[in-house]
Amino acid sequence: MEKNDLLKNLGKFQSLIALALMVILLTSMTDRFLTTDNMWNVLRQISVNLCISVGMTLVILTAGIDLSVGSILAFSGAVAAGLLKNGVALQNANTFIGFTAFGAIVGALLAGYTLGWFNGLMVTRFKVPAFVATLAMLTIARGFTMLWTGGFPITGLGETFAFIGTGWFLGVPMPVWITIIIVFAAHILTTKTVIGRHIYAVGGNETATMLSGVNVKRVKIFVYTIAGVLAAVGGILTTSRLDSAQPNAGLTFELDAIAAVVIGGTSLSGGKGSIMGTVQGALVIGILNNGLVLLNVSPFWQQVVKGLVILLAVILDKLNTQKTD
Amino acid sequence: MEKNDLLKNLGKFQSLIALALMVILLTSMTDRFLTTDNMWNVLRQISVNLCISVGMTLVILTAGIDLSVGSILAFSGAVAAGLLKNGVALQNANTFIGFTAFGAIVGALLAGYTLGWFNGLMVTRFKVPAFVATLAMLTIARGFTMLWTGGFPITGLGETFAFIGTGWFLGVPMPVWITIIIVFAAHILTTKTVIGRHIYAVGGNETATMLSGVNVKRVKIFVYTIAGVLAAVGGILTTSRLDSAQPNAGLTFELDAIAAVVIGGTSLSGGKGSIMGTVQGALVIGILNNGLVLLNVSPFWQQVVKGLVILLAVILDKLNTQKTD
Amino acid sequence: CKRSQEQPRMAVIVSTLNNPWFVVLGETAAEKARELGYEATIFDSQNNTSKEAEHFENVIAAGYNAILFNPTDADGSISNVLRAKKANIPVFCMDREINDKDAATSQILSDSYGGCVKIGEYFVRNLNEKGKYVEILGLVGDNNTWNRSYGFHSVVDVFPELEMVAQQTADFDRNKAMDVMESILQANPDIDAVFCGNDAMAMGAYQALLAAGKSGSVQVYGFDGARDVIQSIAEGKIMATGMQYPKLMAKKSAEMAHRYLQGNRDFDARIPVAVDLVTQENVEKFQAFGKANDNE
Amino acid sequence: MKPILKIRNISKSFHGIKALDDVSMDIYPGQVSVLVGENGAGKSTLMKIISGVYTQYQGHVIYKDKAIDFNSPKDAQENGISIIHQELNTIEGLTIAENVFLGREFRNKFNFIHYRKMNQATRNYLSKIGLDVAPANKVGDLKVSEQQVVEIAKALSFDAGIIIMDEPTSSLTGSEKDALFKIIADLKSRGVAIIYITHKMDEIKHIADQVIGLRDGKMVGQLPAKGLTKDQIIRMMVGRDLTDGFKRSSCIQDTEIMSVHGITQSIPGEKQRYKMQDVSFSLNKGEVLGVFGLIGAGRTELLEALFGVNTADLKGSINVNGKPAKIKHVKDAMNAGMGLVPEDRKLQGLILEMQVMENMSITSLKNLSSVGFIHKKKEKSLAAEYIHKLSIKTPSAFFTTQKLSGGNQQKVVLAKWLEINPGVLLLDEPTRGIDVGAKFEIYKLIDDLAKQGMGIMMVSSELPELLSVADRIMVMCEGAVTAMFNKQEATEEIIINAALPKK
Ligand SMILES: Nc1ncnc2c1ncn2[C@@H]1O[C@H](COP(=O)(O)OP(=O)(O)OP(=O)(O)O)[C@@H](O)[C@H]1O
Ligand SMILES: Nc1ncnc2c1ncn2[C@@H]1O[C@H](COP(=O)(O)OP(=O)(O)OP(=O)(O)O)[C@@H](O)[C@H]1O
Ligand SMILES: [Mg+2]
Ligand SMILES: [Mg+2]
Repeated sequence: MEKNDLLKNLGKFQSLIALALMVILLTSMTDRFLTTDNMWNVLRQISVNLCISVGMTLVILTAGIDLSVGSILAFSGAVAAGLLKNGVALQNANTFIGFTAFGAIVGALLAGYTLGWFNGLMVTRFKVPAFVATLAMLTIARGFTMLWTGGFPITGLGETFAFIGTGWFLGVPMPVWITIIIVFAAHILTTKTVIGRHIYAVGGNETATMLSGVNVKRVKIFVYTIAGVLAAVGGILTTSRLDSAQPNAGLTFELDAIAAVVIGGTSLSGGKGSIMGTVQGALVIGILNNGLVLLNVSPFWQQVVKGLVILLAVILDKLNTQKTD
Repeated sequence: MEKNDLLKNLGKFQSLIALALMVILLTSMTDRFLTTDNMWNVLRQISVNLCISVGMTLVILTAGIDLSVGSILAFSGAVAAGLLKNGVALQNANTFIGFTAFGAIVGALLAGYTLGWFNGLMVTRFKVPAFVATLAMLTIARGFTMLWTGGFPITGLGETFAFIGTGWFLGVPMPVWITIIIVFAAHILTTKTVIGRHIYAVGGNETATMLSGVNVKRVKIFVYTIAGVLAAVGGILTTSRLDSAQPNAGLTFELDAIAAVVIGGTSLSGGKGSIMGTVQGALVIGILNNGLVLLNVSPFWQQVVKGLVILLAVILDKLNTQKTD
Repeated sequence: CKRSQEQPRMAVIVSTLNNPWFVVLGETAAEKARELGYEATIFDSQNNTSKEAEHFENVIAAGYNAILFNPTDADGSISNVLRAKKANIPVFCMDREINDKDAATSQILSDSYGGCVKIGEYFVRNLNEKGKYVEILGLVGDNNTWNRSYGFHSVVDVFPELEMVAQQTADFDRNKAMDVMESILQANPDIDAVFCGNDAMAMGAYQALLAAGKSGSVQVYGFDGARDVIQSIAEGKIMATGMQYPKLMAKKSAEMAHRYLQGNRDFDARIPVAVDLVTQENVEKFQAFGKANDNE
Repeated sequence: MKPILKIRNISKSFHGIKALDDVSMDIYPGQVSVLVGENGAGKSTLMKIISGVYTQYQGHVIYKDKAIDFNSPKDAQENGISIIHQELNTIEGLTIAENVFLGREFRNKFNFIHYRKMNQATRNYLSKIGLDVAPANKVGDLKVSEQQVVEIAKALSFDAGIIIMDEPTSSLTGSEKDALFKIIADLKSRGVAIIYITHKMDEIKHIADQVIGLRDGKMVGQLPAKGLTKDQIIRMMVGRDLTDGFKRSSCIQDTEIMSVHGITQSIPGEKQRYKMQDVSFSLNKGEVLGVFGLIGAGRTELLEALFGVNTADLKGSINVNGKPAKIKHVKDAMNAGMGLVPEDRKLQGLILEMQVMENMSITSLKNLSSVGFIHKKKEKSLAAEYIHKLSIKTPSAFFTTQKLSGGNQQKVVLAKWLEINPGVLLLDEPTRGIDVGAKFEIYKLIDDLAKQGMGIMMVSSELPELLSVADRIMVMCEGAVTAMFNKQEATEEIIINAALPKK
């Protein structure tokens, strides 16, 4: 039974053909591609996008969208760096609170949590279309980042904090560990838990879900909050990897994340898709970026090729699912 | 009868409250806001966004989306500038074709037409989700722009061409004339013509429309093509105004355009909305940008304020329509 | 591996290709490298430090021999350079510095701050130490924006009668600068000068002034040394700009990398390249992105 | 006997329009209370109040002697009131078991969903209704009728004291219907109160213990079913008498309007299995050809193929007006002189957010426009003409179609096809979900059209309706035509016999 499920899931994998084609092509074109080093490379590089894309998948499964993830990433990263480097000075109380790496991380996650929750609140309580609510948050959180950093990067964050983004553990890079854990947790969440089912239900038919006594608003607030928290994880990873919080971090990351989700076969109209699909989508994008560099494609052509490959991946996928349908 | 229609339309205007509030606030805060000069200013500044937003409205009315408008704008602008400045040298035939301003404009419009049509083709014939198809085009057209310009601006385009973006005619700036004509034409198109009715029908219920003998694919290709052409108009205006085609022109313009459409009350799920609503949406954004600069709000705070105002505009609108419903 | 049989390779990692100045920097570096017998590839970091980090990883994985590097950020890029160093790949910084003395093999730097000090001095002189002016900043999250702004203000702020009536951003973009300038002119019709953080914005501001019929009465200052600004200075439209030498820096760093790969290890950690003030008086000595006599 | 549920003076309005006006009634345990009334009478609205969907209303609901004030559907469920809504409320992406237990999933000790237990429980409910499908199947893979059965299973799974069924049989097959009635009998015997909404006479006769009538949001009576005549029930529903049964006399002309030869279409990807197999028939002017079959027999597929909706791998030939018609798209069918009133008026027939007028004119915009511009005046007068002709109840031609009652919506769909004056009209379940009064009007309309010489093909799952309206009845089973009866020789028995699969 369990094994069967796994096989069925494999069969459902959306962009597997595109992925396989790309790997075969690249391996035959350069011997630099299929090396252990380069594989870690690709995985490390997609880790941030994948963190965000997991949150995005949940949001899109409820038929929503989150354009603010890039800005939330920047803000949370800046919060972590700022707390770690400068602490918080309460001028009235004349006290100063210093932060450990752990404290700073908690602070960043809380920042992501709060902004994500605010997105959810706008979408549910105030019925602002998700596109607009999160577009507004895209600007607001970017503004917060600028205000918090004064427009300057915050750097020099110390060894402990750097370990998260650059360290290795049991032969695997830390960001890859973290992403694996997140992907695994999200996979369990979507396939085995009640809230996971409710996420699909809301996206599949909101009215019917509401009529079944599910608290639709709670589900929606949940996914936007998680998306915020995962954007914060992405922010922490980025900041740690660069040993620096960049005020301009995460620009246009939302498009990459949405692309990963959609290439992975999750429908923008909600209710259909999977975390594992998104993993493949992120891999397609990551391998594409890596491969174009390895093959020495000129940066201007890279954009054209990237667009065409994305189109192709989706068209291949359509042809494939049409046949098996 | 006709007058009645107009009144009813006025009543339907979505963001009128937000607009009125903003005008009142700004007028009371600075006497520089409500001057003739500044009004022309605002209108001239929104003209490009409005051109694009009109095309975006048509696409969104069919329940689609077009993320590629900014890139198409850049490419068409570059095409116009390149043709005008350098002509086309056919090396094999050993001939050189020079272009007049008119020829260059036609070339740019053709470029927008072709890319827009390609978007439509992907969406209809290959059933690629609009989001993905136009996201791919966003990258592809940007790549084309870079390839065409080599990454350098093309400048020095001459008086005739500059007139389109900077000239005045009968006391009204040329870009405003052009935008007025486009808005008017699109308003007529959506309210009085057969294809306009079909656009709403496709967005309202695609199956029912198809079963009524409407060629749904043709309608969709039409809107994406028009969106491409209008993006090209935006590109021509921008290029002419700056006397220069910038390879990075139009970055993130798609978000501004979608914001204008949505603030103007057009539903992202299609079938509901109006060109006049979009005009208001563009005005909200334009006046906001203008007001923040007039008040010399710090760039850091501008983003936060902009996001909050957009949220507020949409929430106000919701409250308003709930009451009148 | 058996790379040694093949042509040696240099990577040119540039902060952005969305700005012609950097295109010149990147392409000149690549050309020079090719001239010296290397295979050369340009990487576009899109002003994004994490993108840049990816490029470094890929470049290291692909086994390049040297990196000619234009960093996105003085601090944020350090970790990337250190990674290359660990992999024994020499890195030569061009134009922008990184705040670490030992990470890069050498840094050939354009002195933005110093250049803007010169502009500030010229600015003060031209305005006779008094008047109203506007500053248009680049990207607020970019440290070049602030280097330039601070250099300028370090001089100008000394004069109390020079009043900055507006300070706005235009993201180094010509179109945004034009829009912003148009609106600023509404609020402040009586300004005397505009200082812009780069030449694209200077052209945008000029375009707005031209449309408002104020191009004769308001002085425009830019920074970079781009083609149309040099030409505009010659035509008397723009007052001055700071000439940075992207071609010079690019060639120098390629040559240094070449020497390094031939076994030379004797490099200065920092090689500053002064920014020259280009004014209507001396403009004939300059061309786009370099000196007039600098023909390769 | 003591009522289990007392409804007292309930009123409810939508945007100022009263949907319910001072309604009171009593519901008893162990009884089936059938609620009847025209489309838009307020039946569903009342049920939504009882089941916690609408929380804003005037009046009281007293359940087991306690005034209740539900805040959500969940509240109602937990208090023992469950409902099968009129619209399908299944979620296609979830499995059957997940649908049945949505919102109250079983959990195992890790707090994960206990699929084994949930599937087991679901299997029990399904087998009760005689649906033999694995509970782990996706609901989206089921036929509509099976999805309806899932909804019934879900309602049963609450072990509720009151079960509300809002037109549960509108898409059920004969055997599924029988199973449902058996379950209802069983529930009655266990003291469960059932509120049952239907427009179908035979069902009322079959299961009702009491009949409650609603009209325009007001009560018109609450009577025991025993001794109630059909006429009385109809009067309760529509407020006037309808002559018993609909009778029409043949007006078939001699000229053939359409003939179909050897229509065959294989299921995509499977060359050996067919949606339709060698379907041939002819249709004369003025003739009404009824098409009967069990659900899934391929009737909709046939109409859609004739109409150019799905023509991939389609073989066979179609002649209209004596000329061979090459139909690849809907437009071709329209040009050949055909019109199709589809099965699901909300999903396929109407653009609900558009005006009545706009829905009516969408097929004929070409004639209503010059150089692409719509003549609003012509459009409006044409709409007014058909609103009058078909006596559509709408405040104006500009009214949003969504807000019309089902019967009137169906008339709008009819109008849009009549406007192009087709020679052949294809009707797919034209009276589904429509009240008796409106049904009669549609029958009359069909009769009128036939008299004008139109050829009509009418698919229906209701045999009595076909027997009274059709001139001939074609029976389909598994994509093939199994029999063709003239009106005179047709009886319910032989038709059903022909419709049943032979294995
Ligand atoms: N959500 C709503 N908003 C506005 N009006 C509504 C809404 N729901 C129902 N109505 C109106 O309330 C009235 C009663 O509708 P209801 O659905 O209860 O009728 P019904 O008796 O169930 O009809 P049917 O037999 O067609 O199912 C109708 O006029 C309908 O248009
Ligand atoms: N696209 C498809 N692919 C495969 N099988 C299909 C497809 N569409 C329909 N079928 C099957 O073909 C058969 C005929 O379906 P159809 O909808 O025509 O039946 P029907 O007699 O009209 O029943 P109903 O009353 O439910 O409309 C059904 O068994 C259905 O499941
Ligand atoms: Mg009802
Ligand atoms: Mg059918």
